[in-house]
Amino acid sequence: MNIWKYSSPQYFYPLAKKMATIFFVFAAVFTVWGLYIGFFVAPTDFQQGESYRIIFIHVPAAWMSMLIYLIMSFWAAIGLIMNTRLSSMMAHALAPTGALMTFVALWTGAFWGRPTWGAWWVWDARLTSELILLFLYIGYMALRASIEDPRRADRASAILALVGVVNVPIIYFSVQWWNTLHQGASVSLTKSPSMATSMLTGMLVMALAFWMYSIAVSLIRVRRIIRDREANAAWLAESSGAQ
Amino acid sequence: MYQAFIFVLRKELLLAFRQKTDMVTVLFFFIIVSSLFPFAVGPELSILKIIGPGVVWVGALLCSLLALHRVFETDFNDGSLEHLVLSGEPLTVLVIAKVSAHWLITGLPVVIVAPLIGLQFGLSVDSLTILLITLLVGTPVLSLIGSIGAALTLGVRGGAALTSMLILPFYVPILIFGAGAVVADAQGLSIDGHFSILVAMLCLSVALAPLAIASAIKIALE
Amino acid sequence: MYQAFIFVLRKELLLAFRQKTDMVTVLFFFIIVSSLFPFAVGPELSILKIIGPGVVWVGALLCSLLALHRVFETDFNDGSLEHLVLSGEPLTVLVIAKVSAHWLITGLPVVIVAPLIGLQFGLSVDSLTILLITLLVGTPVLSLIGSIGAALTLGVRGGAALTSMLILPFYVPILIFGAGAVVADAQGLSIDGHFSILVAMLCLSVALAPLAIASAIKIALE
Amino acid sequence: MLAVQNLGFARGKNILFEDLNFSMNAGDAVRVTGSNGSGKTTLLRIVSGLCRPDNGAVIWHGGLARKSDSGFVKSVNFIGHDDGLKKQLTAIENLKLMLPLLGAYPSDVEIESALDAAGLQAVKHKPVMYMSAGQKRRVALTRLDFMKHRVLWILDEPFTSLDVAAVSCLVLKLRQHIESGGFLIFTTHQDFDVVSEAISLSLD
Amino acid sequence: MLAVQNLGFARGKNILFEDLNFSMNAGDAVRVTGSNGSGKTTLLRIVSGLCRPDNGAVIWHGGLARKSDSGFVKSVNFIGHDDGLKKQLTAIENLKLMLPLLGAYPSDVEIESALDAAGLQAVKHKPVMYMSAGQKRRVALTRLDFMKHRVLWILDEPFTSLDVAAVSCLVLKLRQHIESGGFLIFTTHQDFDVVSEAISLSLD
Ligand code: HEM
Ligand SMILES: Nc1ncnc2c1ncn2[C@@H]1O[C@H](COP(=O)(O)OP(=O)(O)OP(=O)(O)O)[C@@H](O)[C@H]1O
Ligand SMILES: Nc1ncnc2c1ncn2[C@@H]1O[C@H](COP(=O)(O)OP(=O)(O)OP(=O)(O)O)[C@@H](O)[C@H]1O
Ligand SMILES: [Mg+2]
Ligand SMILES: [Mg+2]
Repeated sequence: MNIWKYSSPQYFYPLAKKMATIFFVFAAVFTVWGLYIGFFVAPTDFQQGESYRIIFIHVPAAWMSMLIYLIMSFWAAIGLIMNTRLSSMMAHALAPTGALMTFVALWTGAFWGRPTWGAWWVWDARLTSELILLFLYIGYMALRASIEDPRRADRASAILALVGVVNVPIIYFSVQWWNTLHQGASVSLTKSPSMATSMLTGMLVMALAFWMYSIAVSLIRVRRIIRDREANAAWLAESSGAQ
Repeated sequence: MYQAFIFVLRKELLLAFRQKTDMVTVLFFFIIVSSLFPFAVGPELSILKIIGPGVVWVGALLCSLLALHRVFETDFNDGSLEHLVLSGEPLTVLVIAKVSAHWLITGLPVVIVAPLIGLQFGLSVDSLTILLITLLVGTPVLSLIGSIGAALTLGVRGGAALTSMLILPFYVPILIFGAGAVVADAQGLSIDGHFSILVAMLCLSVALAPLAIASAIKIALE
Repeated sequence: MYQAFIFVLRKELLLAFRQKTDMVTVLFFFIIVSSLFPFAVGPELSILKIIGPGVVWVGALLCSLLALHRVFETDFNDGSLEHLVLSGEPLTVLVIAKVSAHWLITGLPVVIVAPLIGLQFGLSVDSLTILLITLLVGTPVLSLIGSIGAALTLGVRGGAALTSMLILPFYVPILIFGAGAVVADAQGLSIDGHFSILVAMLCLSVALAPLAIASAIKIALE
Repeated sequence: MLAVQNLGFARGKNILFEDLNFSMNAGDAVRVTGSNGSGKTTLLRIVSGLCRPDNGAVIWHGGLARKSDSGFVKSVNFIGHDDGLKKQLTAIENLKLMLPLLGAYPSDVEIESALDAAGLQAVKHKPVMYMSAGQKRRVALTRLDFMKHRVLWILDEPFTSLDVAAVSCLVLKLRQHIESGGFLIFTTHQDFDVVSEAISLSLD
Repeated sequence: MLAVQNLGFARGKNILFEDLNFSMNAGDAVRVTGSNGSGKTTLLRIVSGLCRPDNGAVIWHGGLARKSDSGFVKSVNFIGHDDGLKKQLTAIENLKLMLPLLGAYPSDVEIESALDAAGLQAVKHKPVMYMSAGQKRRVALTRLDFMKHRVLWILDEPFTSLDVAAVSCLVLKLRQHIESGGFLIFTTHQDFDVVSEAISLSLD
């Protein structure tokens, strides 16, 4: 079997449907498991009390927001350079999920900041750069939406996405580069984790759940985009006729 | 190549000179925006001193933004952008010429006038010097990044508002470090960090923005 | 006549909507511009409170200004201004429709969102109310006076710079009285003076601006 | 019933025309000819009332055309070099929002069928900016179908960008307009046999 | 030496052309014909390298035209619907600042005499925005006098707005270009006898 054939929308379209279903199931399982650990297994924090449990949403969402941006830019770049339609569609499909994740990270962060810092919002480097990330996602989608020709939209928005990549390391390293209110990295590959194992497990499981959800939703969205853009392709008429 | 650069720059400057509105309006706007605050805030020097650098920087940013749509839009509409692409000269060089013209028209005048405005806000000579230097380093970055946005939105329905929506996220860090340097210095902190970041942004955008702009233009013409 | 008004207004709004320079985008722009100041000035609420009204007003002005060139310029270039003049309907009425559209697109959204922005700057409920009212009275004046400038700069040859310089000073009093009212109130002073001046400006410009604009357009087309 | 009397106009030192006289009745066509820059467009804009002449006057049904009670403005249908289309709007939207101002209130169906007749079925729902030069011109000219009530048609190079089919279609429309008692003033550099009995007015 | 191979291009669902093939040698002229919206402008833009085709390629002297070492871009002289003139600048300034980019460095005297020859003595010092439609087009076409070194002329409806004198003057220029071994691709809806032996390429 030649796996490259799946880089053509025609073969990817049916595959995406099967994969999306699988990932949705995984997402549901991990969410239940993660939330169970988060709310019933993990101990109460001695400093912050119960409010810290926001971490189980906040951190995975924040991770995903950056990661999705990187993946989106990757696909956009591939689409720009190699002129492959499917990659651009992937980038297109990822943007709304990325924006959602960013929004969730901001929102839960603000929600968390109220009890811990005493303010919903401070102009701190990490918070600011994360907000900029949201604007980048919105800008990406707005640019796409205002260009009629999808191929032009692919290329123009790819450039925007690539220009915006500089923001991601800024978000990630902002806590190291500047003295900020925000917490530094507590999960790292080199150092042993500084938090309770159950907390860590919960966070990681939730992160997996977010992964699965993002993949599943993006696949669904890719299918819709394929359907819109390849509307006149013969194979689509056949496959929808067969279903 | 060098010749092509000179010719594009000359054409842009001649055009701007003919269409005096642009230059004068930009400068006028800058002066008005920054003079508004002493009115709104009252004459208390202690407060003016604090907001001064920020106001000057926001003014500079808005000037850059306001004139952005001129950089490529008219060229796009009247067909001369096609000439640039088809001239056979490296498009990045021509793009740099156009962006330089934008900076000379919107950035340089602001840099020159800024110390005067700063005086209005009671900034010290030290602060003024730092303000001047950060503006000198920062405004070209504004022109470069802004031009990316302008090129990306060519022929797109969104217009000026979409352009600003795309580039303002990138403008914010420049603003923060530019204005921040002056404030930090006034508080006796070291500004090496601010400054090196500004310079890094300048280098990065000088190196990458022309490429991004050139590809955006080619895409717009397709 | 009334029908003509409605059709022009509808066309303008549809266009704005198509061009996505619709309310949402203008709003976005306004929000970002006014969020720039906290970046530039720093997060201290005591200072933000003082500059808040000025910032909101500058934002409102910018939104108005950014969209000004769209009021007549595209119509002039694509020949539809000629249709308006030759329609046989009173040109002042059509002009009022166009200016109303400009206000609905750039002024009204700003007025609606301004209180939220004001909250960011820690303004009190009293201040917010006054801010809202001054904006409600002041932004139509911005649209009307700005449109005079836009119409005058349509056909004029060398003196384009001169005309824009004539218009910008009219914006300044509006800004000063608009933002000043909020500050004065916060300091416990009476704002009747500010307010009556704003209302007077509104009445005057509603009465005179359409005439001025209509004649400016006719001159531009000759 | 349209008379132009002693018309004179100069652009700076360049006198475009002096003491220009002509008159036309219902059913007449006037073709203005002249080399590039001879003042055809300017003359058409003066007659339609967009420009004021330096000397002379345009007389409509015995009265001065520029008087507001002459009813002249509401009789003019002017299409110039620029077609007055909004590039973000579709052909349908453009017509729907432009025609009422000119006193025509066609239904959507009428507009669509007029566009179909102009050969624009495929693109009538596209924003005008994505149309070819000739398609744009066709959209602008579709307006003529609804301008029976404005009898004085003033068309500045209407045939520009049109292909052969569209040209003959337009010629037909113009002939019909004249036969039904309309007035027509137009310019063109090409030699179409628009109206054989058209009065020729040379500005050279 | 210019060959177009299996060119295909679609605007959305509208397939403009598929498997288009033609080739031309030095001294050849190709006239692209077709109704409004058939894709003439698009084809010209693809050949000149402004647009990327969906399929197929443009071959120049045996190599891919879009490769940067093919020297193709420096051989193209494209004049489209829009003339690329800056309306605030005079005719002279426009040419003086545009030509060097295209590899021609004429002196002021040469530019002025070329403009005079195009019948623009009276207006050459005026900003282009105060010119008539035909005068603008003449200014844009004056460029051709300095484009001997760019052998592939791609002209999209060059005759638009020109009066009879200007048309025959342009026809002459085009013939000369071909006779001196140039390439010419053009479109026009009018039937001028530009080059009798022009290869006709229909897109309908
Ligand atoms: C709107 C406000 C906030 C934003 C935009 C935000 C943003 C982020 C981002 C982008 C990350 C991931 C960075 C990384 O992996 O290193 C993150 C992680 C984290 N955030 Fe926030 N945050 C906000 C508020 C808060 C608050 C109030 C707290 C708690 C006091 C908090 C605690 C954490 C923790 C513990 C992590 C995990 C760090 C790690 O383990 O690497 N955040 N946040
Ligand atoms: N930017 C664009 N986006 C989408 N569609 C376009 C665009 N430009 C042109 N088209 C469509 O492509 C088709 C071909 O356009 P093109 O301009 O090539 O036609 P043409 O043959 O030059 O016509 P004309 O004789 O009117 O100049 C038209 O149907 C048009 O609607
Ligand atoms: N706005 C203006 N200001 C100054 N001069 C102008 C203006 N418009 C036109 N002219 C000049 O007036 C003269 C006549 O222009 P007009 O547009 O009427 O010519 P035309 O006969 O329509 O030419 P064409 O055949 O090229 O369309 C030209 O010489 C032109 O330079
Ligand atoms: Mg003319
Ligand atoms: Mg064409």
